[in-house]
Amino acid sequence: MMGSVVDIPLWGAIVVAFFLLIGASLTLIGAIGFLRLPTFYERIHAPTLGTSWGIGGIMLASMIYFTLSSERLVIHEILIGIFVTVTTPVTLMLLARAALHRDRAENDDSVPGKFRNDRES
Amino acid sequence: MNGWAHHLIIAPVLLPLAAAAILLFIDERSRMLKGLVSLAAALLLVVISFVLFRIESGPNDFEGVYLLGNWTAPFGIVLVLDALSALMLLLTSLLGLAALVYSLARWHTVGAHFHTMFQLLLMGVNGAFLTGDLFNLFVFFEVMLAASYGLLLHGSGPLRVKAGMHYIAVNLAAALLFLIGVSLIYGTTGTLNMADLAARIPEIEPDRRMLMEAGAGVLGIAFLIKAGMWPLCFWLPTAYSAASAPVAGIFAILSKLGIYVILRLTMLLFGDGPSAGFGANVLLYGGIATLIFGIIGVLASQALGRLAGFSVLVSSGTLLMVLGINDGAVSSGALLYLVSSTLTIGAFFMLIELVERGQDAGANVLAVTMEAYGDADEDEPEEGDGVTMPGTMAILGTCFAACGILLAGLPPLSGFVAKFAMLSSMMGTGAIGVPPTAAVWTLVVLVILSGVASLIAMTRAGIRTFWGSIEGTVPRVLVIEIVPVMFLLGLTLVLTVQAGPAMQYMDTTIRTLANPSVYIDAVRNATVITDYDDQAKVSTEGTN
Amino acid sequence: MLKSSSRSLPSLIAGLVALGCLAASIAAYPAIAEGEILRANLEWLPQFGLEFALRMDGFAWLFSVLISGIGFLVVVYARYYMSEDDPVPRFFSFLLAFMGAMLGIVISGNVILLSVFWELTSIFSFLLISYWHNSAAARDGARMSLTITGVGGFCLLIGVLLLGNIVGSYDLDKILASGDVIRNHPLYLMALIFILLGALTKSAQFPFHFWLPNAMAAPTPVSAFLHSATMVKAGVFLLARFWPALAGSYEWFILLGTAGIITLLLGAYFAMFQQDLKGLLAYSTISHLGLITTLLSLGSPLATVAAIFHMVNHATFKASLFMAAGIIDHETGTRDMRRLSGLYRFLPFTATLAMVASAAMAGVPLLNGFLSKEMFFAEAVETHADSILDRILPYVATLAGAFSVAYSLRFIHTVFFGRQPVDLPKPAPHEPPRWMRFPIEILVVICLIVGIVPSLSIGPFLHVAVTSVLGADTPEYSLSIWHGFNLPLIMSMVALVAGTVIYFVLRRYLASCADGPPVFRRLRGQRIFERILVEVSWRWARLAEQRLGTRKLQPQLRWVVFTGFLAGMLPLTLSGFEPRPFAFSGVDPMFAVIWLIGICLAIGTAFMAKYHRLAALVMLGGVGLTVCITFVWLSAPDLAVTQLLVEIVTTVLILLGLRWLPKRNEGVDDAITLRARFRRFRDLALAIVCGVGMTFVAYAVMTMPVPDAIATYFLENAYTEGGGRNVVNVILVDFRGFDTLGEIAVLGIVALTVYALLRRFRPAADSMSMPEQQLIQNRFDEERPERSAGDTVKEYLLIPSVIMQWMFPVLITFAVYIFMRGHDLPGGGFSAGLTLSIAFLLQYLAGGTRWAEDRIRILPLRWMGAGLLTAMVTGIGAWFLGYPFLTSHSRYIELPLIGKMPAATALFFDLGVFLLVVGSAVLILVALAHQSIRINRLRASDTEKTKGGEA
Amino acid sequence: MLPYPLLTVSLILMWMLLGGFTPGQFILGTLVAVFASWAMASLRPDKPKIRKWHLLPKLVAIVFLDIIRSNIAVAKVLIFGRSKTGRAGFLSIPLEIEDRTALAVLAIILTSTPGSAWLEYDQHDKTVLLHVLDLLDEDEWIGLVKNRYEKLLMEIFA
Amino acid sequence: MSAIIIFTAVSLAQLMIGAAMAIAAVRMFRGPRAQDRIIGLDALYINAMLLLVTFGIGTGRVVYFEAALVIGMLGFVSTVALAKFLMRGEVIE
Amino acid sequence: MEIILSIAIGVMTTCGVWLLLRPRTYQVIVGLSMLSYAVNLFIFGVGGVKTNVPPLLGDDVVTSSLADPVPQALVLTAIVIGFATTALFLVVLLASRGLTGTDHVDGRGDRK
Ligand code: NA
Ligand code: NA
Repeated sequence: MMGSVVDIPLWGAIVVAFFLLIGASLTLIGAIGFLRLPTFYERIHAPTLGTSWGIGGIMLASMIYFTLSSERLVIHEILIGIFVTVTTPVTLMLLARAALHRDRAENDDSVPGKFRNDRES
Repeated sequence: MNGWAHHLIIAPVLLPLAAAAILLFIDERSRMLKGLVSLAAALLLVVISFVLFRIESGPNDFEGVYLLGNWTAPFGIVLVLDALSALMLLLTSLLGLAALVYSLARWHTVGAHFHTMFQLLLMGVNGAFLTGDLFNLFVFFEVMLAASYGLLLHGSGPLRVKAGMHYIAVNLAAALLFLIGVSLIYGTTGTLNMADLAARIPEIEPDRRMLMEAGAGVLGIAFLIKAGMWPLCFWLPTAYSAASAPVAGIFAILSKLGIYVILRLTMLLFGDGPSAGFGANVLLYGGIATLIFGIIGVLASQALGRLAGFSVLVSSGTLLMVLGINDGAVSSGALLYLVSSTLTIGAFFMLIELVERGQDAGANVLAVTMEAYGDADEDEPEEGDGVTMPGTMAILGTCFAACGILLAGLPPLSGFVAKFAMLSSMMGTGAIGVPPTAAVWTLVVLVILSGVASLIAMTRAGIRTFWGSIEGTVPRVLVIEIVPVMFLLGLTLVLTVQAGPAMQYMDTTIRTLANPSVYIDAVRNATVITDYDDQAKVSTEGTN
Repeated sequence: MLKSSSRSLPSLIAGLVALGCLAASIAAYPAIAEGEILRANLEWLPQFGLEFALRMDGFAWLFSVLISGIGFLVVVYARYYMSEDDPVPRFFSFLLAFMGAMLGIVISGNVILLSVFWELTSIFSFLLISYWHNSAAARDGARMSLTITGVGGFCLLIGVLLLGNIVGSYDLDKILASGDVIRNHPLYLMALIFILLGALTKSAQFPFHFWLPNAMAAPTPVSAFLHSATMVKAGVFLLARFWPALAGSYEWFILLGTAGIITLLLGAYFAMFQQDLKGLLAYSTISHLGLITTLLSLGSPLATVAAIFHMVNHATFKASLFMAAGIIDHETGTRDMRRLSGLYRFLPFTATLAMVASAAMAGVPLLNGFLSKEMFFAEAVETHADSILDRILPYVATLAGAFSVAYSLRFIHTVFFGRQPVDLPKPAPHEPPRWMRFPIEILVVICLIVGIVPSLSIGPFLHVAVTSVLGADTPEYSLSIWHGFNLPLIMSMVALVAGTVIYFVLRRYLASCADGPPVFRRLRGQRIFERILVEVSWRWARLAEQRLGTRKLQPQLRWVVFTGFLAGMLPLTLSGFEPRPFAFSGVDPMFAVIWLIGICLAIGTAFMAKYHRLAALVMLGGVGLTVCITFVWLSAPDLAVTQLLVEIVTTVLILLGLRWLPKRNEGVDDAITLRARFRRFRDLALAIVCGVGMTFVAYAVMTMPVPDAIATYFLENAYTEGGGRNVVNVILVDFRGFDTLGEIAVLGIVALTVYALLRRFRPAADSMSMPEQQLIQNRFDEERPERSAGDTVKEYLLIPSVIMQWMFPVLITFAVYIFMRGHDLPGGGFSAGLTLSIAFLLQYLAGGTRWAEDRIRILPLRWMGAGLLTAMVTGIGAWFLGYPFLTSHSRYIELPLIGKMPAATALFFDLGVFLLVVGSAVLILVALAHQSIRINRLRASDTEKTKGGEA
Repeated sequence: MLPYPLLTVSLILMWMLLGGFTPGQFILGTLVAVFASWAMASLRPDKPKIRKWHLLPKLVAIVFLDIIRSNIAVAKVLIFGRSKTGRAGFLSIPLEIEDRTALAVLAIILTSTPGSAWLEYDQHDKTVLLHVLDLLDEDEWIGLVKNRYEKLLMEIFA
Repeated sequence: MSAIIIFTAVSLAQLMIGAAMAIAAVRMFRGPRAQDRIIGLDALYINAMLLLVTFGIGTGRVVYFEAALVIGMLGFVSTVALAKFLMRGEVIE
Repeated sequence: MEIILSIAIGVMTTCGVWLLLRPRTYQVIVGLSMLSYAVNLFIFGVGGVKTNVPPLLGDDVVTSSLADPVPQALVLTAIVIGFATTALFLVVLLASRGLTGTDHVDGRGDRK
C-alpha cells in the first residue's frame, strides 16, 4: 500500500500525522457517541464531530501532505470540506424533522410540539 | 470490397441505430411518419443484408472482417461477416420487415416508442450475429434483450406484465451468468476476441483449461436459456404467447440467436484440440429433453399462442440435439431447418392473432390495450376499419394449413425438406451402410414424434378455430396484416423449391465452420488501414 | 376466383383436367407397351439424393389410367351430386389436387418423392373428407384418417430412409434392382416394418382399418374416388411396387399375411352387419384390400399377378357401387338399409347397374371380380411357406368369399327388393339425371367386358403392368374364364351357396339389428383410438407438462442458478481441478475490516429484505459503498466514481418505487408450513453452495496471472495511439468504443421501456390513497386555523431546498469537469451524465415535480436522440477519411492561453454518451416521479366516477 | 448577463481548485461558471441580498472558532459523560430573520456545530426547534443564537 | 523517518475510521428505527470518504480524490431521499 | 487480498441467490442488485488484484506494473447495464404490483 510515499520534511510529517490523528480520533469519538447515546435526537449530534473537525483534520493533513510532496499548492480538499459542511445540515435537518413527525404521530410525549395524532391510540 | 462498400458490414448495426435515433426526434403523435421512417429502415436493411448475403454466396472467398476503430484483431472489436452471419442477417431482416409491416396495421399505436425499440432490437440481433468478440456479444445480447423487454411489455396488460417480469428476471440471471463466463474466459486466456481465443485454447495449460471450460460452461447456460433448453425454457412459451403478434413474430429469431451462438462457439472453440467436443453431451441430452418437453407442450396446449410457443421449443430441441450429434451433414440440414422453422413460427405467431380475432369479437387488440381502465386520452389506437377482404377465411385457413404442414414437417414444404435433410444424413443416403446408433434412433423417433404431435395439435386447433363454431364471425383483417404472413410463408415456399441451392449454401456454411482456421486466420490477418491514400492506390492497382 | 355457387364451370374445368390426364396416359401407351420406361427428372435436393424424378412404367401406367379415368368419371358424377349450396370450386380443386398427388405416388421415380406425394394424399384426403365441416362426423373422420395415414406416412419415410441407407440411393430403379442386398441386410426387418406400417395404414389394413368407415362422412364422390379406387389402393400399390425389393422373405409373408388374412375375414364379416350402405361398402373395401394384401404376402409371382388384377377390378366395381349408393342417398335422403327397400321400382336403371356391380363384388362368374377371385383361390390352396397361415388360408378364403356373397346379396336384396319403402326422408325417389348415371354405366360395362373377354380387354394392359413389376419373374398365367372344374371353382361354388344361405339365415336379424356385428359391436376401433388419443395427447400431455414444467418464477430461477452452478463446477470436478490453498498473507487488515462490514451488511440486507424494505435498502447502499471502496483500494478509481453515482441514483429509484409496494408487517404469515421450511432450506443450501463455488473459482482465477493479455497492448498504446492517459476511458471510448455504443443503446431502450410502461401504470387499489404520513400532516394543517394545506411540507423543505438549489450550478460545473478530464483521469461521459442527472433530480426532490418542471424544461428524448446521433456520427466521421467506423483521431492542440488541450474525436463520442445518459436517467426518474402527480389525477377522476355512480 | 456574480466567482474558484490555477483553466472555468449561473437563474431562486460584505469573514471566523470549541466540548461529553446538571433537550427559539438564505446559513451553522441540531422551523410562529446535546441553561443557548449569530446575519442579509 | 511517521499515522487513522465505520454499520443493523439506520448510512458515507482521503495520503496519489469528492458532494442525495421518504412516504411529490 | 475479495464475492453470491429465490418482487430486485455487485467484483478480480497501480498513464509510470484495465472497462459497462436493468425490473415489478395487486413474483394473492 505504501507504494510511492514521497519523502517530505520531518516537520511536515509530524504535522500531517497530528492532523490525521486528530481527525480520525474525533471521528471515532463521534462514532462511539453514535453507538452509545440513548435517543435518536442525541445521536444526531455525534456524527457532526466527524463532519466538522474529523473532516477538517484529515483534509488539512491531506492538503499539507500533498502540498509538500508535490511541491505545489494542493488545496482542493477544501472543496470536500465545504460541501460536506453545506450538505450535512440538509440531511440532518430533513432526517430529524422526519423523526419528529414519526414520534409525534405515535404521540410520543418526550417530543415537543402542538401536533397530536388523534387517530392513533 | 474496398472503400465504402466495406462499411456495408457494419450497416446492419448502424442503420437501425440511426433510425432509432431519428425516431426519437419525431413526436409520438405523428405515427405515420414514425412508421414510414421505420419501414424505410427495415426495407433498406433487407436490401443491405441481401447484398451481404449475395456477396457471401458468391464464388469468391470474401472474408468480411471489419476492424472497428481501425484496431487490429485481438485488441479492438471485430465484426465478421461469413456465410453463417450473412444468412442470419438476411433471415432477421426479412422477419423484421414482415413483423414491422404487420405492426403498422394497429399494434404500433398501442404504446409508446414501438418503432424505436423495434429498430434497436434489430440492431442488437444483427450486432450479435456479426460480432467476433465475446464481450461485445454480451453487449449486443443486452441490447437485444433490453429491446425485447420493451417490446414484450408493449401494450401492457396483466398477462404481458407478468410474463415480462418472469422473462426479465430469468434473463437478468442469465446475463449475470454470461458475465461470469466471459470474465472466466478472459482471466484464463487473456483475450476476448473469439478467433484469438480459438487460436489460444489449444495452447493453454491444464489448470487454466479447466477454469476456461468452467467459464465456457457457465456461458453456455446463458445461451441455452436464450435458446430455451429444458429446464431453462419455462418462461418461453408464456412470454412469447403473451407478446403482441408482431413482437412474437420477430421473437422467433431470438431463440435462434442462442442456437447461433452455440453453433458458432462450439465449432470455433471446441472443434478439435484438447477441449474438442466440450459440452456436446449436454446439447444432445438437453436437446432430447427439450424436444420431449416441447412435444408434450404442443400436445397440452389449448391456446394457439402457447402451441406456437412450444413449437419454438420443439425447434430448439431439434437443433440442440443435432448440434450435440455434431455431424457436418446433419448440421447443414439443421441450418435449413433453422431458417424454415424461424420463418414458419414467425408467420404463425402473426397469423394466430388474425385467426383468433374472428373467434371472439371482443378479444382483439383494442380490448387488450384498453383493459377497461387505460388512460383513454393516451394511445387511442386508430380504428382499423379496413375493408374486410373477400375470401378472408380461405386465406387465413390456407395460411394456417401451411403453418401446420410446416410445423409438422409434412411434405412438401420446407419443414419436410429440412427434416428430410437431417434424417437422411443420419440414416439415409448420407450414412450408407452405417446402422443408426441409439442416439440417431432417438433423434429420428423424436423428430417424427414432434411432427406427429404438431400434426395432432394443429388439426385439433385448426378444426376448433375454423370449424368449431358456425356463427364465428369473419375477422376484420387488413391487407397489411395478412400480407406479411403470406410473405413469410412464401419464403418457405421459395426455400422448398430452391432446396438444392439453399442446401448448397448451408453445406458451404457448415464446412466453413468446421474449418475454423479460415475464420481465425481471416480475423488475425486482417490489417488496419494505415493510410487511406495508400490503401486507395492499392485497391486501384488491384482492379487494374 | 370462381363464384362458389356455380357448379358447371368448375366441374367442366376439373373434368377437362382429368380427361387430359387420361389422354396423356393413354398417349403414353405405345411406348409403355414396348416395355419402355418414361422418365422426367428435375433437381430438388441433390445433396441428399432427393430428385423430382418421375418414372412411368407399365404398372404406373395402369394406375395412372385408373386414377385419371375414375377421376374423370367421379368429376362427372360430382357435377350432379354436389348441391348448389356447397362451395363447389373448393371441392373440385381439392379433388384435382388429390388426383395429382395420387398420380405423383404412382409415377414417382424417387422413393422420397413417393413419400412426399404419399403425405400429400393424406392431406388432401383430410380436406376432402372434412368437406362438409359443419358435421362433427366429417371433422372427426377426417382428423382420424389424417392422424393415422399421416403417421403411417412418417413411418414410410423412415422406411424409405432406411432403404436409402441400405442401397445408397433413393432412386426407385436402384432400389428395385437391389432386392437381394436389401433382404440380406441387418436393417431389412426395420425397414420392412416401417414401410409396412405406411402401407397398411393407408390401405386400412388390420389393425389400422377403423379410419376408413369413419371417413364415409365424406361426400360420396370422394368415397368413390378415394376410398375405393385410389387412396386406399396406394398401400397395396406400394406393396406391389416394392415387391421385387422386399417380398419373398419369411418376415414379409408373416407380417403381411397375418394382416391381410385377418383383414380379409374381419372386413367381410363386419360388412355383413353394417346398416349404412356406405359402411357396408367401406368394410367390403377393407376386406378386398385384405385380399390383395394376402395375395402380395404370398411372395409368388402368380399371386402378384392376381393382386394387380384385383386392384383394377375392385376399383371398377367398388367405385360404381359407391356412386350407386350415392344416388340412393341423394334420391331417398338416407343410406340406412333398415329404412330402404323396394327401390327397384323407382330406380330401375340404377338398380340394374348396382346389381351387376355387386355381383362382381360377390365374385359371380362372367364378371371381372370372379376372375381375380378365382386366381386368389387358386393361390390360396398353394403352399408358399409352410406355416399355420398357409394351412388355414383356403378355409379363410372360402369363408370370406361366402361373407362377401352374403353382404353383396344383402345390398341388392334389401335395397331394391321387398315392400315399398315408408317414411323416406325424401319421398318419391326417381332416377337421377342421365349424366349422373353415366359414370356407373361405364364402370359396369368395363366390369362386364373384363369379366367376359378378359384377355381381349384387360389382358395386354395387365401384362404390361405385371411385367414391369415382376420383370424376369413374370409367370405364365391365363385370364380365361374357364380353367376347368378345379378346386378354386369348387371353393367359389361353396362360397356362393354358403353366402346365400348365410344371408337368408341372418335376414330377419339384419333387418332390425343395431349397426355393427354382434359381439364386436361395442368394440369400436375408432372409439378406442379416440380415447387413447385424448388420453395420451391431451390428459397425459397436460399432466406431463405440469410435472415437467412450471409457470412460476422461483423454480425457474432455481433451475437457472442450479444449472449455472453445475455448468461451472462439473468441468472442474470432472477434470480433477485442485483448488488453490487459501493464503492469508499479504492481506491488508484495513481491507479485511471493510469487507467484514460489507459482509455483515450483505447478510443484513438478505435478512431484512422481506419485512424491512427500507432497512434492506439502506444496508444495500452500505454494501455498494463497500464495493466502491474496494474499487479504490484495488486501483480502479474510475469504477469507484461510477459505482458511487450509480448507487445514489439506484437508491433514489428504488425509493421512488417503494411507495407503490404493499405494506408488509412481520407476523402476518407466520404460519410457515413444513413445505415452505423445506423450500427455504433448499434455497439456502443452494445459495451457500453457489457462494462457496464462486469463492473457490474467484480465488483460483484471481491468483492466476492473466496470460499474455491484451491488457499490455492497451497500456502501451493508450496514450500514443489513443491519445488518453486514462486507459480505462480510452478502452471505453476508443479501443472498445463499440461496446459503449451498445451500452448506451441499452440504457436508452430501458429508459423508453420504463417510460412506455409507466404511461399505462395504474397503482394497486391499496396504494391509491395518499401515504399515511401525508394524511396525518394534511389533517394537522387543516385543523389549525393559521395553517393551510401543504404547509408542513413547505416548512419541511423551506431551508434545505435553498441549499439544494445552490448545489445545482455546482453540480453542473462538476459534471463538466468530470466530463472534460475523463480521457486522462477518472471520469468520462457516463459519470458526468449521471452527475448532471443527479443535479436535476435534486431539484425535483427540493421543489417537487411541478416546481421543477416549471423552471427547467428537460426534453429527455431529445437528449437521448442527440446522444445516439452524436456518438454514431462521430464514428461514421471516420468513413470520410477512409477509416472504419469509430476510428478516432487524437491530437493535442495548443490553444492560446489555455494551453495543451486534448481534442480526440473520442471526446465527441463521449459527449454522445454523456447526452444519452442524462436523457435516459432523467427520463426514468421523471417518469417514476410523475406517478405521484398522475395518481392525484386518477384519484380525482375516480371520486368523480363514484359520485356520478351514486347520483 | 451575470445574475449571480458571487456564485459565478465561487464556481470559477471551484473550477480552478479542481483543474489548477492556470490562465487556461480560468478561461474554461469562466465559461462553465457563466453557463452554470445561467442555469441557476432558470430555477428562479430567492435572490439573497447581501448588504454588508465585510461582515462575512467575521461570521466565518466566529463559526470556525465555535466549531472547534464545541468539538472539544462534545468530545468531552461523549468520552466522559455529561456533567450532572447537563441534559439533552429540545429548545424552541423565536427568530426574527425571515430571509430563507439567512435562515439556511443559520441552520448550517447550528447544525455544523457539534452539540446543537436544527430540527424544525415553524413559519407561522417564526420559531426554530433545536435539539441540544448538553443543555445546561436554556437562556444561554437562546442568547447565543440570537446575539452571536442572528444579529450578525441580520446585518449581513437585510 | 517521515515516511514511517506518516505510514503509522495513516494506519492508525484508518483503523480508527474503520472502527467508526463498523459502528455506523452496527447502527444500520440495530436501528432501532429507520431514521437511525439512515443516519448510520450517512455516517458510513462520510467515514468512507475520510478513509479514501487517508488512503490517498498513504499511497501518495491524488487520483482517489475524485471518489472522495463525489461522496462529499453527492453522498447526501440518497440520504435526503431516504429522509423525505420517511417524512412524506414519497420521495418526489 | 485475493482471499478477502473471494470470500466477499462468495458471501454476496450467497445472499444474492437466496434473495433471488424469494417470492417477493422486492427481494428479487435486491437480490439481483447484490448479485450484480458480486459479479462486478468477480469480473474485476479476474484481472488480478493490485493495490495502488491504477491504469493511468503518467510520464514516469511503468506500464507493465499497472492494473489490468480490461476488466475495469468491462465492469464499467456491466455497471451501466446493471443499472439500466435494475431500473427496468423495478418498473416492471411496480407495474405487476399495480395490475395484480400483490408483490408476489407470480402475481398470486397473499394467503390471508
Ligand atoms: Na388550516
Ligand atoms: Na450540530
